[in-house]
Amino acid sequence: MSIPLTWYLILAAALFCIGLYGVLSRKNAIAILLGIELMLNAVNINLVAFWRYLNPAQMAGQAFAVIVFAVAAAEVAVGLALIISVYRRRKTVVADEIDLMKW
Amino acid sequence: MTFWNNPINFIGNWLTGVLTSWHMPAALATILLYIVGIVVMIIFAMTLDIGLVWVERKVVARFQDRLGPNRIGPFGLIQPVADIIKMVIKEDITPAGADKIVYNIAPVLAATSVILLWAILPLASTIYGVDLNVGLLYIVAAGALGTLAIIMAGWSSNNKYALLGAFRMVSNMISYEIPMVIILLVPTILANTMSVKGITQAQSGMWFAILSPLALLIFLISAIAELGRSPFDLNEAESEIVAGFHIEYTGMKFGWFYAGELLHAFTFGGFMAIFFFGGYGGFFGLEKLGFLTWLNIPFVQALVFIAKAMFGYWVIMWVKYSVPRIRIDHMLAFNWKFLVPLSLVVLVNTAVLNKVLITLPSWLYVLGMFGSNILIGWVTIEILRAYGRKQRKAGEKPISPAQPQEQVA
Amino acid sequence: MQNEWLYIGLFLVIGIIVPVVPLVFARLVAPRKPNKIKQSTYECGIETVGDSWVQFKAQYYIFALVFLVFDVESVFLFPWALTLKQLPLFVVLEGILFIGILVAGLVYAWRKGMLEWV
Amino acid sequence: MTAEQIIFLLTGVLVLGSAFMVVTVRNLLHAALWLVASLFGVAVLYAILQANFLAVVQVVIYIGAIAILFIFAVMLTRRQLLESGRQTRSSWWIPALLGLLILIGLVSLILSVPGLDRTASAMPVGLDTVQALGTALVSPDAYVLPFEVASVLMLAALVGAVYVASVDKK
Repeated sequence: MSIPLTWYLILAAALFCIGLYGVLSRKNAIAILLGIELMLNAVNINLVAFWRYLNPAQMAGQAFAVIVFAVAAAEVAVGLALIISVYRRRKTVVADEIDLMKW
Repeated sequence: MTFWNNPINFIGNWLTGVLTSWHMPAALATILLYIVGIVVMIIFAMTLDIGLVWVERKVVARFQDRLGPNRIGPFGLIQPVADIIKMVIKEDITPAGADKIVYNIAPVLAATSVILLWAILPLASTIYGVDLNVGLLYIVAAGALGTLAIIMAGWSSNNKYALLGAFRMVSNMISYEIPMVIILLVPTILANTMSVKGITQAQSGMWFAILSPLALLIFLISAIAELGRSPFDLNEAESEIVAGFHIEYTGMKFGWFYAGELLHAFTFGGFMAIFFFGGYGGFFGLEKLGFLTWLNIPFVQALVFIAKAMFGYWVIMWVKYSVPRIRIDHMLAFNWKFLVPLSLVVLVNTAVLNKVLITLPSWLYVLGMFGSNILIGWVTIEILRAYGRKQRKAGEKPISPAQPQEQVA
Repeated sequence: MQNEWLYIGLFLVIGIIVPVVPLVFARLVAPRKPNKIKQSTYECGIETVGDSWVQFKAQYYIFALVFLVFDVESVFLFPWALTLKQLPLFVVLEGILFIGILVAGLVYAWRKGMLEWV
Repeated sequence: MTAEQIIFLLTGVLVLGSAFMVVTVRNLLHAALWLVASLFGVAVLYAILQANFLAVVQVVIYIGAIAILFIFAVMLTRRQLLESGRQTRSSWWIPALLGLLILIGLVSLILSVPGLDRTASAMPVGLDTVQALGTALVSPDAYVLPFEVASVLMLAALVGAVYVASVDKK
């Protein structure tokens, strides 16, 4: 185990920022969800790295990573369902044009 | 330790000795050793794959009352070699408008996803690649790569039949992955491990096929569906979508889809043997008898394993060439409304009974597990029978000509 | 790093190389005379009509959705299954509660008619 | 530099490079496939970290399920895809700048905290991480509540998604 913990943290930070850029810059709603997946993975890398480097016998990091998996899956399922539903009614997946809630 | 009771370690130690005598660093020697082992394993798998082409063609010929390949070599044994030469020297056509990179990656990924399974396949107690403590999920993960390969192939071909075939195949594979994953929990609970080798060893006294015959049945069905073989071969329904996701592939690229499918079928036969028939072992304790100790020799175990895997492969072929294709709505309904609930019932039954009965004498434990499975099977059949009766009764109602029937699709 | 993952990593690399080698070889020896007819989309000899993006049933997506939820849940049952032997009976009941919630979702989708192929 | 560090760096390049492609390529299906590559790299990281269960689950759930769902969704909404116009907003440089600033802030924060440049100690002998994770997920004094709540969350997601995506019967 010759890799310093900082390497993982910096990698995760970079992944998070790339994901953030994707979320903020993309027009297509599906592409925005792709960016969110990257951000969730960055969080998971941190959780698992801290689990391994602090106390491997204490499973908190892995347990929370598992919960993040569930959250990611739920987010994708509902998010994509919403996008498809909107697409069917309005024939668009551009996030800016989805303004049903705008008053 | 001799060559006969631990060949891999024997050769490994010898090679390490040779390499370190050449002043090679130990780490590099280990990696080189791994590579040699992997290459041998993959070459074995590929040779087997070539053999499977012949077996498949011969067996289907017998099922259909034909002779099968019989011209090239004795019994047509050289036929697969001729097939390979033909595929390699055929012109490779890339359809216009194809997404070239994705189109070329797909067949490689399809083959790799199957080859990867061999990393954890224990051929004998001392002949195996690696004993992963998450072996069962590793199998599912490799299957996920295969699913991805199919969707890539279908999408990149720029052909509506290919895309439709890929969609059907993927919805088939992902649907039947659920009962497969759920039923893989049954050997996990019974053996209390996810390692493939551990599951094999846990069956040295009693096969899981006897402890949970229903799990075996569900595993077989979902394995066939996962392979996309008949009766679940809607992906290639010739009369509707010509050949499915690999319609545009020619030459060796098609060859990899074909070879991958055959090796996949055999490997699933092998996994069926491992999870339910004791893999390379499972002689019910007979191997402890004095005159039967030769059953513990790794090469005998490997032969036993291959024989069991071939049996599983043969069952899959038998089903393939006997049962007609079913409709996609039937296929999905069968999975979600029958297999998934049934596998959940089997899982709960196993979890509870394994906890409750484990303290009893072993013959009572086996009887309880087997009996409960038979009971569940009987109840399921009764429910199906009642449902069928209801359906028939509904169908028997006289149709009055005045009332136009609704369009039956 | 454990050696087992190193082994699987090497297996992956070689497992990619092995299928690539015949493809490269075929590229070298096989004839290559592409023409327009040969490269056109194959539909049993009939000219292609429209583009290859045919309309899909949204039903495919619904099944993928149900699959996703079930896949995640059943994968989470594996760590649970490994603890059954060591821990008392109520752990089994926890698992059954987990499965029960899963079944509720299936029943909902079933009653809603989402499992029908319309 | 040890072999392990080289493997880590290669994986890091794979993860970040693929992630960069995810947010920049125009073809959404390619973006989804790059996401698969990136997530596979993350699985390799988990393997290096000896989190066997998570490494495999990452492939099963992300590549086997979530990526497939993305690809299905891309295909169902593909008309948008054919319009090969700009896929990014006109003011894409604002998020880029924001991302860069956050990255610089995070990295300087990570480098300033003492003790984070440690290397990992050896794994405790005889610890089966999968079994330990299972025990943690079911024992009442650990994470049984999050475990069951995750199940409820998935149920809610299923019900909600099925309701939203269901075809209107007109």
